[in-house]
Amino acid sequence: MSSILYATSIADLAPLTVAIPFGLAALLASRLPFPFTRHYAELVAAAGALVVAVLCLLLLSKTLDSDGPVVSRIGGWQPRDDGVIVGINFAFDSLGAALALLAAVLVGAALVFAWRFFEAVGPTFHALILVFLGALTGFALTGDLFNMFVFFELMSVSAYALTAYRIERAASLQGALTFAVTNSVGAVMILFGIALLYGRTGALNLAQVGEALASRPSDGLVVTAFALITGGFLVKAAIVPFHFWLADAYAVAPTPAAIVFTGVMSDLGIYAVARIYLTVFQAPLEPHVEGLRAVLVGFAVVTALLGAALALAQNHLKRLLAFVTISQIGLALIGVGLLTPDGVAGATLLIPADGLLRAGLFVCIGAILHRCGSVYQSSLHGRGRVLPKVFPVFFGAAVLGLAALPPLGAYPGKALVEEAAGEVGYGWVAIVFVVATAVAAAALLRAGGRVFFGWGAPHETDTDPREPPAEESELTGSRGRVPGVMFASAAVLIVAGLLVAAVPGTAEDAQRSAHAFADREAYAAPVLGRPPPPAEPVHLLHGGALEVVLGLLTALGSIALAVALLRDLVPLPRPVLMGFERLRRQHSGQIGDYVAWATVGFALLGGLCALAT
Amino acid sequence: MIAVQLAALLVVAVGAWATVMARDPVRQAIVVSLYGLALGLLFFAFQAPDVALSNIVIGAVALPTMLMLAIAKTKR
Amino acid sequence: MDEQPPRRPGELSFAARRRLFLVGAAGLGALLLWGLFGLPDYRDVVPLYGQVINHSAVEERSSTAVVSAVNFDYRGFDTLGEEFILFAAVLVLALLLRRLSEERRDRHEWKARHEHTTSAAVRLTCAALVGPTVLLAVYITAHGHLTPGGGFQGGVIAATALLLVYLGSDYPTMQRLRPLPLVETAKAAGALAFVLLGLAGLIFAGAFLENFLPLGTPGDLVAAGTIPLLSVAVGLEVAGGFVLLLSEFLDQLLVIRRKQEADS
Amino acid sequence: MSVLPYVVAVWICLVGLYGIVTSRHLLHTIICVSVVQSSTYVLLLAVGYRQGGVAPVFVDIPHTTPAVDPVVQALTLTDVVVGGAVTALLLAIAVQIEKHLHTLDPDELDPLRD
Repeated sequence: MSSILYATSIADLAPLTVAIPFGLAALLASRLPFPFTRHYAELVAAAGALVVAVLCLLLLSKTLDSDGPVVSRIGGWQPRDDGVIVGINFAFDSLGAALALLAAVLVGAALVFAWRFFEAVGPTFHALILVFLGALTGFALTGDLFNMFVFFELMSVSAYALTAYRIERAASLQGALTFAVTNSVGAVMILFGIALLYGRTGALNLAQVGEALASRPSDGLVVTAFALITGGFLVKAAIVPFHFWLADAYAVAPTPAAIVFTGVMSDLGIYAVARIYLTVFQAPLEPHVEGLRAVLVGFAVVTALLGAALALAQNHLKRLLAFVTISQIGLALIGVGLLTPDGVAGATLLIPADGLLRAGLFVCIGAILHRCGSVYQSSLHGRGRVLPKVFPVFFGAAVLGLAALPPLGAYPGKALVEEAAGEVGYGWVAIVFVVATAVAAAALLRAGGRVFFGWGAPHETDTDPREPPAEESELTGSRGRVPGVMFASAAVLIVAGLLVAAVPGTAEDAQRSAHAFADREAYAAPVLGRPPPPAEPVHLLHGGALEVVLGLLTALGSIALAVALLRDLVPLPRPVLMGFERLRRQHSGQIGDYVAWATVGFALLGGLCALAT
Repeated sequence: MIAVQLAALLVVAVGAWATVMARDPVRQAIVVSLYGLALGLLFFAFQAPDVALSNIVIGAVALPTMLMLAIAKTKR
Repeated sequence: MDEQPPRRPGELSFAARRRLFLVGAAGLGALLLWGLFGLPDYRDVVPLYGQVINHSAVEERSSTAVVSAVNFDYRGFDTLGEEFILFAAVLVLALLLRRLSEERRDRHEWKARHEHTTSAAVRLTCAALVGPTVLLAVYITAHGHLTPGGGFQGGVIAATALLLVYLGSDYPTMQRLRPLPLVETAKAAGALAFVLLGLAGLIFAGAFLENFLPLGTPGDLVAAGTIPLLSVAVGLEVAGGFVLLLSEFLDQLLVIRRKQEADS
Repeated sequence: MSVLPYVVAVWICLVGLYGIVTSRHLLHTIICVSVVQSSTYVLLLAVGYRQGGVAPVFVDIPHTTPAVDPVVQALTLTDVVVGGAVTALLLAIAVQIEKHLHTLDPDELDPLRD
């Protein structure tokens, strides 16, 4: 019996990253006669996010110091002598801890933004976002297959709830409904995959399942389980053709919720794909890795390009940013889909940088909505001039960061993924990166130019003929100025996003972490109570001149493209435009359409995986 | 026992189909309640009394009730 | 009927959507069956995890109902997550409930009227069943570690007692029996109790959700360490949660019915 | 015969999906979602079933008696409650949508309409 006071390891405290937000949420919702007026609720929630962030930081430093994952055995259940795990473990390395930290930081930023959030409806919003935080950290840290599913569902349910939070708006409710139905279908597929793995291996612990699968070659069951679980997580990550729900939901979610959605929730889907493949399926599927790489990178490339192209066609600013999110998650999936440690390292750098910058852009749009009462480019033309001059600067910096201007923002991650791709003969994905990033950034720059400076022709609504409805600001109080909390959250998010991957040493840490992350046996040993295998030396990549050139090319290309678009210098032949319009129309908001496409997606993913093995 | 399981499986398979095909929500509320009951019986046959009990209280009672009330509220 | 035109040019028509789905479903079905046929014959052997638990749960946890031991001890953390799924869902429903306050104001006029919508026989039966139902709920919750059942089932059964009250009496009576703020507090208290029991495990035994109480003898009512306590916490949360779920729907229904009567 | 439960689970899942895809009423859609979810209950319990096994409740029997898998039952139990909560939430959202738009026909809902 050891007590918390002389606990040997910070690892024992890891479940607190879930328990503390949950406990505070229950307290906030209890309606007990505490003085839970708005400010108390806000303080309690902010304190919760802060404590979780500090805990995650401690856990992260712990993982960086130790070889192999940090294991926290919930319920105190130690592995049996025969290697059977009867309890649930948290087992995470620095990537998981970093994502949990990112979640806590983004929730903190969302709470700062929400400091003067629209009409206080009691402490419900704060309780919900705390539950959401607990779900995100739990999902990032857990080492158990079914527990992953539970936190996936919790993450989803609290996200539907947050999306539907503005129940006075029908669009919010519809977005929440499509979100919920599509993601529930994804969750069912994950559960089918889990049932298959459990039937085969008699285990739910990731390390133990991986160990059991390693003993025999892959067969139909293994391939199907891989396709179902991966597909389920790709629904959350919104990879084409599972992506339809995302634009509907992110466009209507309240800004503080959208910050967290775009910053970390989508990325967790990609993280889960990496975790599951590397820990569970790596051994049996290793002989077929080239085929699977082709499948995953194929899905990712289509997503990256389609998302970027559709971003160009959006009038609604939040929808635009939603499609940029889809495109960039596709890029992150390219890194993970290479199924090499270096590819994962690149994605690791890409995910927080892009996530923080997109979150910062959502704050900027929140500020525009607050001051101008609209999020439609067509009706905002030049009206963004009333905003303080620092907002165009924020906006431009964030977009250039997304456009991978060396050495900032997404650049280190992009360079690393390109280099990792070159190592396995996928050097051509660099072109995809340049095109997708430049197009997405150009869409954002064009929007910024129109809104903040009134550039380009006004009243251009041909891309989205629907009549823009009037929008209410999400904030109470005067609309005459932008509240300080918006400056603060935008500045923090964008500066953090620009610098997070660029800090010297981060790229090396990411590579070392990714190599540890990808080593199945090094992960399994501490979980199953065995001595760790000797660590293999990591050959570090340092990026070359080519990546810098490509980075500059992307950033300049996006500016050039934005200018050309604003001046109508991009002539597209009519059939292309027609086809494009047809594609855009598929995002109809019809749940049946979305589920039909998701079904096709699962069949396609499974069929291609079957062909590849 | 095997015969009971077989029968329950077939009833459940038909029940799922009937639930989906009941396009009128009021009729669907009744069918889904029966479907929940059939699932509960199947779970008893699978030696899972805990699950059977919760599926009957949730799937066969609480859910159809909420559906009926939702229908009543949305009928004009 | 099936050949409706798409509502905007370029979108899938009903028939096209169905064709798309059928193609996908054929592939998905084949995939699922391909995977499932790789499972070992389900009649032969229980998966390893289940075997180990079945062999050791009674001795290790003094709980004769092994499923409860899994839910509240071995895999108690899953249950924590599941509790908060319900918690989040009900929070939103409470939000919806409060938004209707303006509609609720009408109720003052008819609050005092006790009117019956069901026949006397039904009312009598339902009223007579309320007591046994609540008793059953308490029994099932308290015996979670002994026999099938536990906090989930007991909680939902307790909540359905509310339906019986509604059918067996009238709305004002139900309202009196169901002070919503108190129900919300009970629900949150259940969720909080689960977290606090987990923290107590961390403090007194060294790991979150670890058992820190004496285990007692298998088969006794007071046994199995924290399992019955967690079961009661879950029961409280589930009961509160489902009462709120049902209330939300019932309230709006009654508001609408009153309006219709007022109109006619 | 021994694969029948699996086939039934797949059948339930696909039938439910078909219902969602062809649905013309949101309440119907939501019940179809709960049907899809119920396919996992059948699958999980079938995976943990053992011929001749008793329920994992050792009240009057020694705990060495062959019993079916308790773990899948615990998982299914969790799943049932999760499914119930999600369905209730979806029903409430649908009711609110009807309040705003006076329709529950998915074809008449537009993601950007207010």
